[in-house]
Amino acid sequence: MSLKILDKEAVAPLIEALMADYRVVGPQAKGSKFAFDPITDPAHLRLDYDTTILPPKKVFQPQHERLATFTLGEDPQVETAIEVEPTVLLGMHACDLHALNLLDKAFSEDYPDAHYLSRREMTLIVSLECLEPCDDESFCRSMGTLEADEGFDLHLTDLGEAYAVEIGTEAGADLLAKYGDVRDATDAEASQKAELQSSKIKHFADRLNFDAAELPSLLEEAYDHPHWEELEERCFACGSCTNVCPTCYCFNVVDEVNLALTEGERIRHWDSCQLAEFARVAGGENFRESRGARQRHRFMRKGKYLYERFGALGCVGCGRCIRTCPSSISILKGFNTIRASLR
Amino acid sequence: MSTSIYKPEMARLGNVQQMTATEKLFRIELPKGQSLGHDPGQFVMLSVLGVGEAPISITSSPSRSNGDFELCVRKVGDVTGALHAMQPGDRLGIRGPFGVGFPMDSMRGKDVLFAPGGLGLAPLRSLINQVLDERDEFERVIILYGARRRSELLFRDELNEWVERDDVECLLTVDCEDEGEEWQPEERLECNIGVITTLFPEIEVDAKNTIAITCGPPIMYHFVLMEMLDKGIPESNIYLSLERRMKCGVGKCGHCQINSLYCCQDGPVFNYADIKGFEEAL
Amino acid sequence: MSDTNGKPKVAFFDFASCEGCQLTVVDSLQTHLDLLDAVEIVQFREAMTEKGEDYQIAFVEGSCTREKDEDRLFKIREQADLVVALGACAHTGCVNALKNLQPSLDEVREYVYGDKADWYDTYPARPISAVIDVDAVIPGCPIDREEFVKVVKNLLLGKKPGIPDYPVCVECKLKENVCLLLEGKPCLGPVTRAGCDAICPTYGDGCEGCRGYIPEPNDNAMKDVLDEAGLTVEEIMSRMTMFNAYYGPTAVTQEGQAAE
Amino acid sequence: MTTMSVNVHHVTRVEGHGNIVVDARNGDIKECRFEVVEAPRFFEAFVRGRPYTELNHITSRICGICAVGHSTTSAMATEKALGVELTDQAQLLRKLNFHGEIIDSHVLHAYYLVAPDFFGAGSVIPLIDVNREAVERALRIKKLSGDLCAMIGGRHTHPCALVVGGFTHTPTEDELRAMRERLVAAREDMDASVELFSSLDWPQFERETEYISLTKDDEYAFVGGRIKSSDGFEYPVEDYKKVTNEEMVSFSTAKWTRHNRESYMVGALARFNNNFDQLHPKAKDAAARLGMEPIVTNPFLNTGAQVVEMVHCVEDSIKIIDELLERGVNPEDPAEAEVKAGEGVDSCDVPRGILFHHYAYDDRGFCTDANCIIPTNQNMANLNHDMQELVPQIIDRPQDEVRLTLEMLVRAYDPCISCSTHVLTVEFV
Ligand SMILES: Cc1cc2nc3c(=O)[nH]c(=O)nc-3n(C[C@H](O)[C@H](O)[C@H](O)COP(=O)(O)OP(=O)(O)OC[C@H]3O[C@@H](n4cnc5c(N)ncnc54)[C@H](O)[C@@H]3O)c2cc1C
Ligand code: SF4
Ligand code: SF4
Ligand code: SF4
Repeated sequence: MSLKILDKEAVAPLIEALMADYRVVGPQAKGSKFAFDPITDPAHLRLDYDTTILPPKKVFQPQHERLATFTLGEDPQVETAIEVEPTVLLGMHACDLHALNLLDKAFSEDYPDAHYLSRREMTLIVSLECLEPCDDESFCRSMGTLEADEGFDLHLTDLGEAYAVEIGTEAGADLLAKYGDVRDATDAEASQKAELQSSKIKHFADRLNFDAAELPSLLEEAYDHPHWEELEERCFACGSCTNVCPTCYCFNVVDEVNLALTEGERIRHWDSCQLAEFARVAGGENFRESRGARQRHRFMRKGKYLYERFGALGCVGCGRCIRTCPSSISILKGFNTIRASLR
Repeated sequence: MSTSIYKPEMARLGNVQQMTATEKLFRIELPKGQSLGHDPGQFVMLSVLGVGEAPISITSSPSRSNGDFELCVRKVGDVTGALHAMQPGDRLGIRGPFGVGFPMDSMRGKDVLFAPGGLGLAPLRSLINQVLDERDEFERVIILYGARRRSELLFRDELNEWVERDDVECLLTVDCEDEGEEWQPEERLECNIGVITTLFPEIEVDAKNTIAITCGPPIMYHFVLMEMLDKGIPESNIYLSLERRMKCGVGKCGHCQINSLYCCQDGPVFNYADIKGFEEAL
Repeated sequence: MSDTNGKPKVAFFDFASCEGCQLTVVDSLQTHLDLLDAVEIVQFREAMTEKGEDYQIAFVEGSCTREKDEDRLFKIREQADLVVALGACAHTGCVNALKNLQPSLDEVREYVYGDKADWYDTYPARPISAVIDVDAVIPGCPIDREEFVKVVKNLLLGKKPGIPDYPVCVECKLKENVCLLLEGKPCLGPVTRAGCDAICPTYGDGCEGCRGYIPEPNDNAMKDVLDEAGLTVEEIMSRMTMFNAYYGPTAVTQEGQAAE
Repeated sequence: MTTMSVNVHHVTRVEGHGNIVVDARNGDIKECRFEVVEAPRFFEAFVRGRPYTELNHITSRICGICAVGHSTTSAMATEKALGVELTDQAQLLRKLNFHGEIIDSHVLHAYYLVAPDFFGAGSVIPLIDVNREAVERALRIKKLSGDLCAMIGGRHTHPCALVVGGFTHTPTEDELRAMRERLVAAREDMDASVELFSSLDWPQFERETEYISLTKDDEYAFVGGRIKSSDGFEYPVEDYKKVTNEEMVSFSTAKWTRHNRESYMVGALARFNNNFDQLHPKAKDAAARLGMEPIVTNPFLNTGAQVVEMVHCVEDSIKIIDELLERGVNPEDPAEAEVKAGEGVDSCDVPRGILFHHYAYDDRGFCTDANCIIPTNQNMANLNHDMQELVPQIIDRPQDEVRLTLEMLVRAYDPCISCSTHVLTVEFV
């Protein structure tokens, strides 16, 4: 399909039009940072955002989500609750797109998760080409997630006055046809876009001191590495690193009832392997007792376990966990430290 | 895309039997006489609506199912506490069966050694009874069972039956006798005093031809594994059933992860050779 | 737990406190008027004249600050099946325990009451768990309305109260707040027990630790982080004792002081 | 010969503990006093050694009902000590927040604590059966005022965003607009409240006394101002000790104060009497409907004055929001304090009356001395004098009625006794 051009002036009207039929979610300012939130005013959209506090996974797996409702009493009944709205998700960066592809695998393999997948199916993704690193903490180039090659319906590249729009799916093409005021790209615009894309790599530093493909085998050797003890000293076990990670999807499920104890809801909440009680079982046994062991588990999931399961690394190099950690723990430095000491 | 893997089937609680001070045996009937269709070693996610869900091993064996199944549950917290307060006829939610059960096929034609400790008998009972119902398929059947006290021995009638049977070698032990508890002679099972490992010297095994299976609290299976290995049983002939926190049962929630493995999907029954290197497993 | 009409009888008591937690209970009626259908309140001095001595659940607000408080606490313990510490004063001693940090309690009395100091009986402020066994706590200064209602429901269901063991940062992140520490503002969120829905950071004010610390707080890392936020050693010590003076200037001494 | 002794231990439905001890033999009153037996908490002593940033959050914990009042007054005293200037926006938000607390506290007092007496109900809970509409209205007003406080300070009880220099959080214009709509809608509830309270049969009792409050030139004073006495005195707040000469009485943990006469009254009625002219016209209307015209000398009508102030605060809140919206609301950080040695006093007229906080700081910004003078303390002597005069007038009535009338008098004063457990005059260096 051919490349389209969307003038920047046409963005607000496009969003306005979309808002009539969809929940439109996009990056907006939140204090000094940014967050993906439903757009109430097109002027609030900030496609120039650096990164968001939480990744867009919350659109597909909300922080708190109803899985079922039930009645109590003599003959209790359960109803599945699937909370989904037609949504357009605007402005996803490539790293987050890679992460989403991984979540898709996690939620569809073996036992497909209807809650996640329904939202996924009802959401159109309009991603955005990263031409510059979002900030100093990201290392997408090293993790091979700098390019958005699949998973989007539409993909935008900033040409200055306008966006070049790549069409990824038929649904994307339909959306554009129905709501967008676009035209075909000229040859000049097409080559400008190609040029931007091919030359951008020089702006991105390769911050991992080795090939990311080495990670699974490197971490295999690093199970008893002293680095975990160092993290033991510094980590708070606050779970921020996993909550902000676009590929973390662990959860807890709890029942909530009304005061009359006649009905209730089963709610899924985000959970974190960093929290002390995550792996504790009845009787008090905790299979990941120390903060260091829990940090090791996080590193292993990012660099090894998810790869073994899904064929893609669990870290996309977005840098969020590094930015957010109150103790300035950096997974990137961690990988580099381990590698330097072992190989 | 509207059936949720998290939606429990509402089942009916049948007979409830108090087994010890803290354990009860629950018979559960699925609607419309459906059968659970499980393998020994698998588990269900049991819901008490309003309280929550917990993974529980199916303790009855498929060979003895009349459409219903049994769970043996210790009261330790919210869900198990609420279950213990329920009456026959009450409704509870069931999802499953989930997980990988015991390797019946690789056990056929071999000697089998079962060494459960305490509540670890619950999942193993499903397998033991299945084996006994197909007794001809197996060579020797050895059961070594230990509990902390005599009053904590589970399934006493069946233990008695196994002790009595000529084609089963069943030895029992308790860590120590209950204080001030008098037992009627007919209830009084023949028991060794001491931890479960004290039973191992009592038996001879044909190590290479034996499949050994254990389940119990971590401190117990640690030592049991050492005994099994001491007897020369090959690592790949040893299986254990593990317990982890679980919130979904279907490999998503992450709680039960043991290094790279998910206890709910890759287990709960594991081959020792596959997990012996995993610090988080043992 | 319940008597013939099926509703458990509950009573509220107060000791040294600002009574803000009891008020929060009253405020919870704005959104949960059905609380009154779920339990029968037989004693609540702040809100009602009626006084019943037959109750199963006692909610106790306030710290124990003098010997004569102890007898009242013993009586409550004797009558109630469940004693719930309501709010920080009862849970950790709250700011009342700041007086314990003063060099001399006699001087403290004199400073406030002058030559009449002798009329005022006092000893170091303590959480009620230092005097009687407590079955559950609802942390916070003041308690969180929704958490109070949640605990009541859990007790009605026979469950554990359900107070989180994890730190405030969890709730703060899930709300997608901009982290204050990243903006160089002090915050005790990483070591403080969650359950308040991170209300202070949400409103731009660093956590002051009013809910007490999590079971294994990383004390040293907290001090390092506050140091980086520009606090002096005295300011760090002060921050860490503001609501937790009873336990001294280290979060670790509170270990084992689990909510449940 | 009548021998009668009324001893009501722990008067209920007041915030704190108090005992009434009336001992009348042969018509003589042996003892008649309101005791404060609340466990003393020693705030002034233990804030010494704490950094200035903590002071208003610690002293907020003096009282759960007037937390905004303590927090605001404390922050203002610290700001004076350290020379911090607030922006106009922050000043407006402080006032708005304060109105929220006045409404909240007054609705709690008038509806939950006083009204049950008139309906023969032991509390607001059985009142639901007697007058559900009134209870629901009270809950609605309380929710509105609580939400108003929370919108600015984060929560009503112990506001987190209220700090030295202003606020750590700014409400959005959308939030302010939504709040304005709710305040406008609340006029109906205000009207119904005036209706309800003007229908009540207040006990007949008059005793003239001195009324002390804050006053300002341009508005009905709550946040800051000068001290004003109905006996014709005015002082800057720094001279608060001229008014509050405190004395200790053996049976009470609260201290008593006196000024021109043997006692004075503070609170809604004192403000009403001193600053009536500055009330919003709608509030003056309400006063007329309640049959109140200054100077009102029946202390039971303190509750009436509270209803009038509720109306005033709803109207003035709408006005403040309009002003904020007109100026445009910008998120702003609190004004920075320059850490230095200093001393500061300031005052607010909180729901129960005039409140003073007075601090001294060392050059690191740590508190070295503190004094807080709380309204309930100031009322304590006046309440006791009222009782001395009221008891002979009603002593012939049945004992239960005497007891109830005295309890009602105590409640009319709205004594916030947890805060009243205080204090000594301190020499500042
Ligand atoms: C595959 C599998 C099979 C199982 N089979 C059986 C079986 O056949 N029979 C059986 O009885 N059990 C079995 N279990 C164990 C059972 O799942 C647990 O006992 C059950 O989940 C407990 O749930 P609960 O809600 O009753 O307890 P919870 O309320 O979750 O608490 C249980 C206990 O855990 C501890 N605990 C929980 N949370 C905390 C915390 N935050 N801090 C400190 N301690 C805490 C406490 O000691 C508490 O009493 C099995 C588990 C697995 C994984
Ligand atoms: S964010 Fe940092 S401190 Fe918190 S759990 Fe992760 S690594 Fe530990
Ligand atoms: S591990 Fe950190 S850098 Fe990697 S994807 Fe997760 S949050 Fe981003
Ligand atoms: S603001 Fe405080 S509570 Fe929130 S994430 Fe940062 S440190 Fe944690």
